[in-house]
Amino acid sequence: MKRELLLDVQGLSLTAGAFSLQSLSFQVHRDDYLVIVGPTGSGKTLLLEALAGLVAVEAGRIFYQQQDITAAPPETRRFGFAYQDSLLYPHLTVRENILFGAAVQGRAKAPEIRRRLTELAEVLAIGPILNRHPERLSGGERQRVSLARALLLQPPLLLLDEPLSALDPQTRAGLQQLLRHIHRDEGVAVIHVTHDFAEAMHLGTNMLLLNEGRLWQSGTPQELFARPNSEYAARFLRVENIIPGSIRWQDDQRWFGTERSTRLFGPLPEQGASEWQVGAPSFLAIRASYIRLTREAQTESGPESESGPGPRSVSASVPALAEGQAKECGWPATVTEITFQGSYVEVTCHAGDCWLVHVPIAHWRSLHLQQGETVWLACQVSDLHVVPRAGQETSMDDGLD
Amino acid sequence: MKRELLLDVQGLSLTAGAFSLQSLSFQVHRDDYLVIVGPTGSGKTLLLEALAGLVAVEAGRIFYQQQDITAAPPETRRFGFAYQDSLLYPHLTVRENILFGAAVQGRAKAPEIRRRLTELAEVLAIGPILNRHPERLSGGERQRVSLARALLLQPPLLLLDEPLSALDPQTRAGLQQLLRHIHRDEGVAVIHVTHDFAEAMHLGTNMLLLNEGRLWQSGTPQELFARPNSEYAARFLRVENIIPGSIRWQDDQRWFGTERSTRLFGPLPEQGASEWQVGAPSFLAIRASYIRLTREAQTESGPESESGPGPRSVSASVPALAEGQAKECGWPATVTEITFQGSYVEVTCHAGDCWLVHVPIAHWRSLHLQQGETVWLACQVSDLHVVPRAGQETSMDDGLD
Amino acid sequence: MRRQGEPFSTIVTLITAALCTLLLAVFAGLLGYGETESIRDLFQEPEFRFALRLSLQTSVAATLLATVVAIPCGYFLARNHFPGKVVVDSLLELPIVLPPLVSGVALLIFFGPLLGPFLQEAGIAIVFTPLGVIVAQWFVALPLAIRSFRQAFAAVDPRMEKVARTLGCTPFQSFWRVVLPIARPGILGGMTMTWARTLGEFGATAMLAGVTRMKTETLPMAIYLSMTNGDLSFALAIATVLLLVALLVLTAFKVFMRTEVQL
Amino acid sequence: MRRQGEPFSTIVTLITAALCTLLLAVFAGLLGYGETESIRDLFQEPEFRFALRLSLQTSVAATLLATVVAIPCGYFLARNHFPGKVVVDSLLELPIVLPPLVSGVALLIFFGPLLGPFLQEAGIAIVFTPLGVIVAQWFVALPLAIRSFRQAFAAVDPRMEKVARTLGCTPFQSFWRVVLPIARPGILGGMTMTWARTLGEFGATAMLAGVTRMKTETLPMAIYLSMTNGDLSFALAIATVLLLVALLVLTAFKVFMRTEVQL
Amino acid sequence: ATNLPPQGTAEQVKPVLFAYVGSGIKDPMVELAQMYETKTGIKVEMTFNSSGALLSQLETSKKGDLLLPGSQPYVEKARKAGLVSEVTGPLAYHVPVIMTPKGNPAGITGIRDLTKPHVQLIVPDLESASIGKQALRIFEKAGIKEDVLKRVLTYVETGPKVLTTLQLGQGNAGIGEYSSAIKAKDKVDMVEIEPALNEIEALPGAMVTYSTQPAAAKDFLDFAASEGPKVFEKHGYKTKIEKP
Ligand SMILES: Nc1ncnc2c1ncn2[C@@H]1O[C@H](COP(=O)(O)OP(=O)(O)OP(=O)(O)O)[C@@H](O)[C@H]1O
Ligand SMILES: Nc1ncnc2c1ncn2[C@@H]1O[C@H](COP(=O)(O)OP(=O)(O)OP(=O)(O)O)[C@@H](O)[C@H]1O
Ligand code: MOO
Ligand SMILES: [Mg+2]
Ligand SMILES: [Mg+2]
Repeated sequence: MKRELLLDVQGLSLTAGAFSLQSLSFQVHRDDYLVIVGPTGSGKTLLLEALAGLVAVEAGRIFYQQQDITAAPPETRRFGFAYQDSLLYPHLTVRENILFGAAVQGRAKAPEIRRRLTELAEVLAIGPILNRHPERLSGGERQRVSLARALLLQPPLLLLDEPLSALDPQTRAGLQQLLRHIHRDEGVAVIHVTHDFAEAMHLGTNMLLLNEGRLWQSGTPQELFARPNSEYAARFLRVENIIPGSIRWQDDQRWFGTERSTRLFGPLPEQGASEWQVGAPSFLAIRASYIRLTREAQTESGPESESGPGPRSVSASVPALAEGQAKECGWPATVTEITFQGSYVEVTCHAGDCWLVHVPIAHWRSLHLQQGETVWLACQVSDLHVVPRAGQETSMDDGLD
Repeated sequence: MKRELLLDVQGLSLTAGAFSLQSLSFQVHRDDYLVIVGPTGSGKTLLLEALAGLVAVEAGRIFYQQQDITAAPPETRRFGFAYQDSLLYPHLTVRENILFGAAVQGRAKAPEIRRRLTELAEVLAIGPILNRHPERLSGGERQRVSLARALLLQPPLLLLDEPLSALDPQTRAGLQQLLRHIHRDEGVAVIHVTHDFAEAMHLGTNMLLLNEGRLWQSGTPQELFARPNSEYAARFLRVENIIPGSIRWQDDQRWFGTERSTRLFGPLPEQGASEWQVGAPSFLAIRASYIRLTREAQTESGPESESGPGPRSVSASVPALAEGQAKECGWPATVTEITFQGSYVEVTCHAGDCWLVHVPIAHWRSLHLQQGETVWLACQVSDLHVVPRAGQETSMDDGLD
Repeated sequence: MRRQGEPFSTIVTLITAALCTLLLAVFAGLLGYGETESIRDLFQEPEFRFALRLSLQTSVAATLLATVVAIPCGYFLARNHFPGKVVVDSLLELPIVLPPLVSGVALLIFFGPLLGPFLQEAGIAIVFTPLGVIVAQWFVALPLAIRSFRQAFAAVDPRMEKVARTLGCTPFQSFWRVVLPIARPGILGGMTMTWARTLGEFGATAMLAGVTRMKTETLPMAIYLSMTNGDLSFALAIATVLLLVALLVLTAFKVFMRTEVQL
Repeated sequence: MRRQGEPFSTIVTLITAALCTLLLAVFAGLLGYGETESIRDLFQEPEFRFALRLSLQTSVAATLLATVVAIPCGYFLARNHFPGKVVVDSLLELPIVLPPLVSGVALLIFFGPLLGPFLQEAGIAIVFTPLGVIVAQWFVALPLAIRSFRQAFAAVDPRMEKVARTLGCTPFQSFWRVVLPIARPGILGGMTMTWARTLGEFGATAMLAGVTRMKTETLPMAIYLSMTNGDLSFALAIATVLLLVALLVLTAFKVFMRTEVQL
Repeated sequence: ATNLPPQGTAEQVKPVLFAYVGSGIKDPMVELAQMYETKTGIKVEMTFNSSGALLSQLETSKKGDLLLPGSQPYVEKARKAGLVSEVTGPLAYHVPVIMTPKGNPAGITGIRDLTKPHVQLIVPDLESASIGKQALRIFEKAGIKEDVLKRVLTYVETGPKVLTTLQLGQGNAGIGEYSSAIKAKDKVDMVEIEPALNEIEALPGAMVTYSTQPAAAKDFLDFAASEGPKVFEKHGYKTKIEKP
């Protein structure tokens, strides 16, 4: 089955006050759940509003099912739309709120609309509150009503601006499940702005990272989290280990040499290799959960800790291709801090650089680790991910650490 | 060093509209970082406002350093206070906002105040924006200014109402670090309302769970997450596995027998054993990250899967005390779903009941698991946690799942 | 938050109470001077009854017309920013400055020599007719309506409209079905003020519509004529009726329409 | 969001433009009838200059006094809910209903027979004095100020005050340092309306303060007296000055105070 | 007076006359108009206002048939401006009198008493209101202008307001019109001004030059001239004056 292209955004630009969205291009297919992340003020809301036709586009085109809708007024687009604060109409009951779109068309009493309402009320579990007024509803109820309102006329595309961010985790989890259901079972394409990366991961099939009105990176959520394309993206996406260093050349392969501890990691996977000139200052970016912590080296190559001052001292394991398994590289480190985090333990290790490792509780039990002990860290060579170091170019915004 | 008791709340009750806080009691010591969680509308904001003296208390007492401040007006309490939406004064510059409290006392120009401002500006990295007006600040900047304003007069106690919830994760992480610094290094006791459990875990030394105006549970965050005291708490705190069953008696010990699969888990740790009558309907509550998933049984007792229909068929391993290690119990299960979640893989397993297990990425690599495969689940006996089943009593609120 | 005996909140309450007392005393003085027993007789007089009916009819009509104009104007001013807005703003406030008598003259000039011939052709008579009463009241009360409505519209989150647009509303529909109902309390509050102003209007009305018995004579004019003829207590009796009618209608309207006010 | 040629937004703009045009036409008609060349001469006349000065002085004084009273009242009404509020609300709106002439009578009764003896003992003369001008203007314009301020205060998030309290403010300080500055644009806007009303006030003023030349004669009275004398074009010349002064002052005030209005 | 049949013949449209009438003479004029309507079936619509306002209305609207302001000077003014032609009358006279609160607490007996130091005088504006203008001439004639003006408590904008003000307890003397003093005789006392010093104005009627039905207007004026004095007298106006 060929994937149906629903929305095709080409070079969309617009200005609002001092801010501007700059030449954004991306596509949304019918089976996509597109998650948009980005720092405060990066233009996420503005982008959604532009897609819905609520702000005028200055340059670029938006195609919907091959039709140019760049200048179409919002009421002709019929995309579902929901803001973070649900914005229910205080003068209408919950039922009237949901039926609003149908009422505008004079179809509020049509049998198919009634059926749809009953169906939505069931799925969203809002049957009992249909006759109440919005003011006294809980946050979760409000959001569900807001979703029902947006979904009533079966929009093929749902635009959601941080719809779950004001809710407690339990309510949020329930609504996430619901959104997933709407996406999968009702066949609605969704574009969803969120600040919650777990949510992005959980729901998204695709993801955009916006920053300062520009599309910074796009791909699957997994790609973005595992392989941010820049220091900014790595920091924004909370990659815990961002180790400065540069690209080295050894044994006819590219390696990453750390700056502080002069340790080599690699050989680097071929991804993006062409961009990487030997000597280019860069960062090794790897998530804390991608690093395995054990009491002793488990790979074939033993722990050869030579953190001497020599300029090219190779300390990372250079394993021959292991039996069937992906190549790993490992290195020793000293535990400096242990923080219990509920579902995992955050272990801070020092090995010239500072490494954060997340050890799941269930595994932690068997480690019996103490501060000051030496452990063996390991990660898969294919997880080694290098991003360019851009000097002062990319600002770190609000990052305080 | 004896811990200094700062705040002693005894049976605090108050009514606002149709809602009421009912007889809350808890203590805050000088080195505490108290996190308050609870569903929307559970009275968290109201509680903070009551502590600050912003709403009148109807019954109960609040003692601050042994003094009864129940009826003291807020301006005499001098607790720092910050709302989620920072509420900076639009008519003042950032500097004037921060100096507001000092200006009220006519001390805005005092040398010690100037010093304090410089210091705060440095710590909070707001030096460059001191002369700007609030309206154009980013969310992170606004929050930092709001904190600076609350901190200027060195309050011994800081009350924060969801101060970080509107921020993107990067900004949030920066501010979390900052709050931790203020708490640890400036010796400020903090009461912090949040919806973010990771934040609660990261920052809190103590935690309260509020629901419907009542104190549902208190303890360290770790305690609450690992050992919620009720089905409601377990669901609210997102314990992934809440398996229905009842208490059984076997070999002179208490066990938990599941309802659907008639499997036995135990022997149960002695915690709260007195409450547990044999036969009492209850839940086994265990977090997904507390369960270890392996390809084969790793405990002594092999996988003895007897999920037959017999009423008392014992399938859980009944291990003799293992060598030095805590007792474990394990059971086989079939993998039905695998979801990649960024820093871990969520594996849904079926073994009569449905079990969710979180496997960290770094460990996942070596498993090469496929849907339909049979795996071995194991958890420590000390992690087995049983909560009562309350019938219809505790409502599930917004829970949709 | 408010504690008993907090000096500031006490003072604020006291000032409000004092003002209410002052108003009550002033109105009471009025009642005291009027021959209250004559109020019953008043209702026997056809001239008074006519004036009362005309006052109510024209003030309601003028209020509705002012509302119809002030709603788009208020909405425009609440949502648009443009160079020179401050001048437009002041211009729309000017009719408040003019003594009603002068407003009346201006209207008389406008609807007489200036527009009169055209109106006559169209068969519309404004000068010295009940229609003129409505026009004069409308003109004088309009600025109050515009300012009130503008404040009410400005308080409606524009995103409420945006959501309506995505639900299939044209700009007009989103205004009609969303903005207007949400701004309702403010609109109704503004309308009460507008109505109060039209009900008491005298100077402009007398000038444009004349004070013709049983034709264009409203209650304020009846009061004026009685006063001019030395019949002060009769004038005050009418004024008392005017006050009571206004108090009744205002309160009933607010209760009935459930404006922001709590009972 | 606004697209060129969207019918609704076009209509709204057109209605506003039409109203502005109407007002301009009405005022222009006024100017056309006044002897514009005589305006220059007007300023030579000491009596006119006195009236202009007195008008400005009293209207400013009355506006300030109205502001002082309306601020606590508006705040009280914005923040408190109590049984019977709807009646208090209507009571405070009543002075709008009364024709100014009647308000004047009521004030004269109140400050004359009722309160006169006490005031005299205290050495305060209100009846037939410039002070009476201020009192009358104050009374008539007060309800407008209260309603405006109340709307402005209601729009200030009460949590702004709560934060101020935790920063060491007493209730009064939090009002003075936080609520008032934040409500400033609404307060200033309400003050312009109040001032406009006091500037144009005539009926109540004439009753309470009399129309003694060079003593209690304000511009509206000068206009009225000229008109009484049958001297319409002279009256209109004064009215023109009144209009221009008002337009100038209103606009300048708004620009200077940077109220919500954009230039 | 024309002898129009009491009931209009066939469906003949009755003319309706429009008159500007000084608000001070409302009552007699209403009666007069009713008499005329009974007699001829012609309705006379009247608008009441202060005389100056009436002139302004007439001048700007350029409509109507009749002008019956409070006193002679307004008619003069209107004639000069070409607003009225035909003038008839007087229907009655506008006679200034001294009004005092009941019991005459200041003990006023004549115009010269107004200079006494304890007098608090209420007068209509001396330049605008017609009674005020008359009063000024009286003071000048009596040679007490300076002294009397020192006793003025306040000026008011129209004649009738003097009465209102006195009734509200302000002042102990005022200059008002004879008929209003008569009408309010249970509220104020009246002291007549010495005929030798008094300044009396006639109350005329006039026809508006813009009138579209001059014949009917003229007819009413004639009727008013003949019947008016009787009606006015009934309402307390002086219709005959003793020449000094
Ligand atoms: N109508 C407007 N006029 C002026 N500036 C605007 C307007 N709309 C948006 N902006 C500015 O555009 C920028 C982007 O705003 P937007 O609301 O899209 O950010 P966002 O990514 O949604 O942020 P958040 O995560 O805080 O919701 C902000 O700096 C905002 O101030
Ligand atoms: N002044 C008031 N009058 C009436 N009801 C009130 C008042 N203040 C709070 N409430 C009610 O009290 C309940 C608790 O409110 P509160 O704001 O403390 O909840 P919360 O736990 O902070 O919720 P959230 O997570 O949404 O911030 C709510 O149902 C709210 O509607
Ligand atoms: O008719 Mo007048 O001008 O009131 O004396
Ligand atoms: Mg946004
Ligand atoms: Mg809250």
